[in-house]
Amino acid sequence: MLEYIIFSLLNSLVLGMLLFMLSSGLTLIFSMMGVLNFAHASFYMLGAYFGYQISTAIGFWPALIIAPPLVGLFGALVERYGLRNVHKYGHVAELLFTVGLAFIIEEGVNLIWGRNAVTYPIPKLLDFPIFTLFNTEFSAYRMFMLFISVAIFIALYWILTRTRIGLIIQAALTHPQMVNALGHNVPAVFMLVFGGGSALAGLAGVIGGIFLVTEPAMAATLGPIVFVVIVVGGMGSLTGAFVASLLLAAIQTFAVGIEYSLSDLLALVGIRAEVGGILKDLWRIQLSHTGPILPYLFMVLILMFRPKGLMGKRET
Amino acid sequence: MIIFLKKFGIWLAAVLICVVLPLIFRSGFSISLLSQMGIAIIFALSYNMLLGQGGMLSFGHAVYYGLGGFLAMHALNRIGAGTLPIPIELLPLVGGVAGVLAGLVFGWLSTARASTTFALISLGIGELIAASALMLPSFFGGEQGIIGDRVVKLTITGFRFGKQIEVYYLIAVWMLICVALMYLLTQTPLGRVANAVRDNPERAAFIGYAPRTVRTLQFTLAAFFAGAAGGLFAINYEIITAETVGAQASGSVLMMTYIGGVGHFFGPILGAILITFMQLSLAGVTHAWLLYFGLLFVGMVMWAPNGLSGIIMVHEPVWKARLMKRLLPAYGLIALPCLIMFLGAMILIEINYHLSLSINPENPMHLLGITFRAQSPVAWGLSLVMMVAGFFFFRKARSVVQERWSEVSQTLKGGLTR
Amino acid sequence: MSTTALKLADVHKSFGSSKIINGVNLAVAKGERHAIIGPNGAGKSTLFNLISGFYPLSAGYIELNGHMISNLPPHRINRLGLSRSFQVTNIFPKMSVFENVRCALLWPMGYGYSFWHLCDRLKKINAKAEEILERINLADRRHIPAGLLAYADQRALEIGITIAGNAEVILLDEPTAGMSLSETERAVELIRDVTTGKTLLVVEHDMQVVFNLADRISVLVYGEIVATDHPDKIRQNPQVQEAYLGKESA
Amino acid sequence: MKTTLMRSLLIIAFLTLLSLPAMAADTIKIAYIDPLSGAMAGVGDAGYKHFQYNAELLNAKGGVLGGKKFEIVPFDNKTSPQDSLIQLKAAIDQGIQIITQGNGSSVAGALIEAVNKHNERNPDKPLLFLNYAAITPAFTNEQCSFWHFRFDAHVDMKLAAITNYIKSQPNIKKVYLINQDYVFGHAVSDSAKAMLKEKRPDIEIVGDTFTPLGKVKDFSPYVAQIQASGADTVITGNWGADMSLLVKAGKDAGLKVQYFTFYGSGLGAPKAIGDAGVGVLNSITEWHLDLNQEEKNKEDEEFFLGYNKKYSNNGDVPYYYGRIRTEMTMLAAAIEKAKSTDPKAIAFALEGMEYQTPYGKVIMRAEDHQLIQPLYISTYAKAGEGTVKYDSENTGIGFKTIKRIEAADTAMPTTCKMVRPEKK
Repeated sequence: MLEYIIFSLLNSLVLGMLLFMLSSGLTLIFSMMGVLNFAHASFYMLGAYFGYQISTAIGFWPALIIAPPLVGLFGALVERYGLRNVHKYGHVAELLFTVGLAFIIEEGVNLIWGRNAVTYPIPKLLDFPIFTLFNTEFSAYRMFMLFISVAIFIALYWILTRTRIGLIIQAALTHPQMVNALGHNVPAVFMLVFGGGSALAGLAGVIGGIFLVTEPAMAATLGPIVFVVIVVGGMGSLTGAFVASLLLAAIQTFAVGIEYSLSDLLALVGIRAEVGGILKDLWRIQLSHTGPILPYLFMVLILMFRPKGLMGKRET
Repeated sequence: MIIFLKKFGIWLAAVLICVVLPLIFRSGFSISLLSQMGIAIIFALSYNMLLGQGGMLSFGHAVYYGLGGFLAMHALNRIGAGTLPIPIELLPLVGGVAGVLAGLVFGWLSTARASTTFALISLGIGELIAASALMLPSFFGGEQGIIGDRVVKLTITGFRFGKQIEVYYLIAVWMLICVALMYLLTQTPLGRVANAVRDNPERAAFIGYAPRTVRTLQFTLAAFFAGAAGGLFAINYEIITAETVGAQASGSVLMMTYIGGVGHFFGPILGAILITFMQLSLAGVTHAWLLYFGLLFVGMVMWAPNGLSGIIMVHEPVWKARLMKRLLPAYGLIALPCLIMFLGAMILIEINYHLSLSINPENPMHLLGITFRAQSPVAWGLSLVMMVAGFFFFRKARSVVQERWSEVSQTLKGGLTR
Repeated sequence: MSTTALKLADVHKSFGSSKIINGVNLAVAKGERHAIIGPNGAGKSTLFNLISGFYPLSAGYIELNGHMISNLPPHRINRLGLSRSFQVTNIFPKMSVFENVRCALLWPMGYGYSFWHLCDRLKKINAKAEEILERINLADRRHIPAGLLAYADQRALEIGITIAGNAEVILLDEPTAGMSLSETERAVELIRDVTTGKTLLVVEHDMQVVFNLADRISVLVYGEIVATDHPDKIRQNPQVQEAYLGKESA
Repeated sequence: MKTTLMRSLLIIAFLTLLSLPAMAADTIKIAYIDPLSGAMAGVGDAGYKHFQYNAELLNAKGGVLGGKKFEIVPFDNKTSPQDSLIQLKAAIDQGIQIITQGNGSSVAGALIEAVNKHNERNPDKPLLFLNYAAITPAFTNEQCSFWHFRFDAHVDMKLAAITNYIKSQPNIKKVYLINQDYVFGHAVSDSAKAMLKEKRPDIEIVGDTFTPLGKVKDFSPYVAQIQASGADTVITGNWGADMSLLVKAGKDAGLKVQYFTFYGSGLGAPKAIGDAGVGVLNSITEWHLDLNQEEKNKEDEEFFLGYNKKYSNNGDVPYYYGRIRTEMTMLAAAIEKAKSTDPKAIAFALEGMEYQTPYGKVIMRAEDHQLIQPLYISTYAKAGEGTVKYDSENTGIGFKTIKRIEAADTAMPTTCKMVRPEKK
């Protein structure tokens, strides 16, 4: 049991930090520009495919350095030549633009890399178990992921609190009009944030593509969960995104282990109902099956009852 | 007579078109396509009750469509078994009732705010329903869905609905009824106040309306029509699966509505016809249809945010002022580079699809009656040159069009003040 | 209390730790035209938002014609006979001018959330809307989307929407802000015309307008009312001159 | 703004022009209704090429009935039942009477119903449905149809084969079941439990978990559970990412179990799983690409290489569906036997037909139209050693048979009550 808890904690940390890398960019983009970027997970996918392509050519380590800026550049171009033109039609149009973009990126990935998963293996240098506790191994690659994401977290924190551009971004998070009034070049800041957020997503892709599967559906599976993270964490709050990432990862990880269903619960209080039809299905569902859909439930409830999120300052 | 025609002419024309179309396009495929278009028109218009008229961007409208379809399918099976005395022609109402019930509950829960909050809640509810559809097989039938047989004894018209053409006419009648009802709804106090809430919910509260109640009612009514469309779906296909409540169906209706244009009542009708056609016909022609579809959508968002109907309606005053002849030459001028640019892009896309999905990339490919090798540098070069040159002349031509437009609008304004 | 249309008793409002409204007492009699003046940041708009139910009160209560309205949602307060305009123009921009006015008539004239009546058949409402359009001089532009009107016309339309429902108590938030001199004159005329027989509470910066329009004036400074009196008396009140008018007249 | 409208109109105009179908008199058209665009296009495309290749080989030998050639006509159904029904209409419009499909039991179920209804309503122009991969047992049990023939072993047959193998392995003691939370996954779980209980009552089922379909990103929590349960064997019906992620997470955690799966040996799985599957991932199929080496079947090797050369995109998507060859050659044989291309005649000819494949005799059981064929359990192995000559999807990984299950041993009883039309 102890073994299970320790490894579940570690695993939820790894997944949580990966989610944070994705959601930090998204929450910055959303709170500054008001754009709910549906293509964010597509940038993550592009990161994975770029990483795969570069690492088959010249190796994983160069890919780790080159791929994220490439994705960031792509993101900046999208902002400059796409999103900015749509801005004048309002938020709905911007949102739909990103929906369409996600669509095109997925089809483009299908076209270039094929419909099936690609072989994107763990780099040789990291392909060993770093420690074994009880009977379970913890792979060096997971440790590496943890290391990278913590480094990114620290770097992000430093940039946002210690640099000039960081302070402008922070100001823009809470008072978007203020920044404009202060005479800063807001479009440039937007492009920077969009590109930076995309680059972060790209980095998450480069390392996440190995950890998970690099396939055209990877954006669609991860996309909605990132929204859940920023909603639960609260719009515009990086700390919120951080907490929510870890929280959601932990929920998903630990719910797996709880094999109780509604009927078990009822049996606990002495009710043993013989039911049929749809009730029987409901009765049968164990908490462990619901792990990955719990976040959506969580999101809907938060939006209904606490639209600020856990740590947000503004309503969505 | 003339007044009557002016008022109801468009409806008469619609009826006429619905009657005549299957007589012209007689193949089984065309009639299936037309049937699906009818269903899609109801669905898209009901979606526009949210997005266009109520300002609610939903990512989960298929929930009501699908639930309507499932309930209708269960009802159909009961009708077939003789335990439910409802004539099959009224089955869409069963779907509608399912839509209303679900819409009332989920509508109330999600309409406290519009905009992004609403959009995200609808996304979440959509995901939840789609996920539970697979987890609750006794209602949703699991992966295989629920099947039924529409040939039942209980009918009021005497048709057996074994033939697709009979089903088509049933769908057409329901489609016309629903379109008329939805049109009339826009003319009612609720319809108008929904517009007011869309434009300015704070202000709407100070003319006596609770924005949430308005949204919930509008949402519920939209869910009714979505459910009715789902009911027709059940009759038409005699099978309904969990995918009808899923994200893809929700996304598809969003695209139909947006491409058609949310600003005018008839916009979603155009969108539903076009997108259904693309989904069902284009897919048989090119593997790349999804990409064309995505490009079309993004193109519309970027350059024609009011959709097809917006493009058409912009010309209404010009047409009335008999100024079209001034615009047409400029349009002709811009059409050519567009055509070239599009051809270039199409060649490039088709080459790539040929390389990735054809039987054998080495085989020559056929495009527009020309046969060539996909690897040929000529084809690549040509397509690139066409795209670049097309873009270049497109920009030139665009300024001509803009010039003409400003001339025409000057004249129009002059006409107004005179 | 039948002569008091609107009564505020010890109303408080604070956002976090900052107290914006600090114990306001005010009684506006039926048929009175009452103005609230005060320097920027005194809390005038906040006070309006409290009365109209936009914000919940922190303490105190508000009565409208003897009904307790504190902490009711805006639409309920509106239905009890209070209507307001906004400082920033607040109309329905995509709808036509006529539609803007007609929508404001639907609830008061009893059509509620009806989806079984057709608006074009509601002859009474349409006639009333036409009448209001005539009064606010927008009849000739009735089919234009409201968002495309000139600024002064949008303000006029907003007043039209505000009075359309025949509410007894009208709140106007800086109705002439941003207007030229001649436009202001016309607006004052319009306001005087449409609020005849009604209770009016107005926030206004333009002192000319205030003294022209108001029967009584309250001065709000730092969330407190320092004086309430007839315009002439307010002009002379030393406290007021010091707090507010002093700067202006200087 | 205008440009977009134009562009869309042009797209339609041009692409409609491109779609003029060619009609040839002496061909037997087979409608291939499977996904050819979107996420599942890779799988559908591979199947299409398989059919195309087999049709070509048959045509090269002179076709059937003295020169009639086969033509495969693809229809894109996007794995959607309703799209499939519309595509079916399109196929009927083209006069096609034989259809084949495999991806998605929902689609197959819809098609069986649609074919039944069509044949009932149009008895003079019936349709024949050859199913090559939809393996819900119901299709040859309670839902069986005279017009439907299945060339793949269904879920219970495959599970019976797996459990038979487990029966012969005394060192397997603790089995963990992990499946996707939908009808198919539950069917796998239920059948596996019942069969294990019957065949090896001493085996302990240490876990029976369901994962949401296609929603899990990190399987390590599940792996931790499997680890904690002490299982030595995992039976899973998971496919796609749900299988690859499971195996990869297991490798990451050093989980030492044997996996038994249905879809491990092709269609992208080798690529996604890679080395993580070597020696642990076992799949049950009727064919795999190193079988020709193991059984020293030169003819099959040539068959495999012929496909590879022409259709596999340089080995990226190698031959996978052994049963498509069986389907096509049996169809040809049935047409010869019936001396007719009439679907009803073909159906009667197919019923009970025995046929010699490169790896043994198969029989199309008359009572339920289920093909009974030998099955193989094979495991991931590094290519280049022993009989593992060819690798899958350029991964350097091939397959090694660990057990061949004879056709007769895979047969399961059926509840089908076949309703046949009158044989004229």
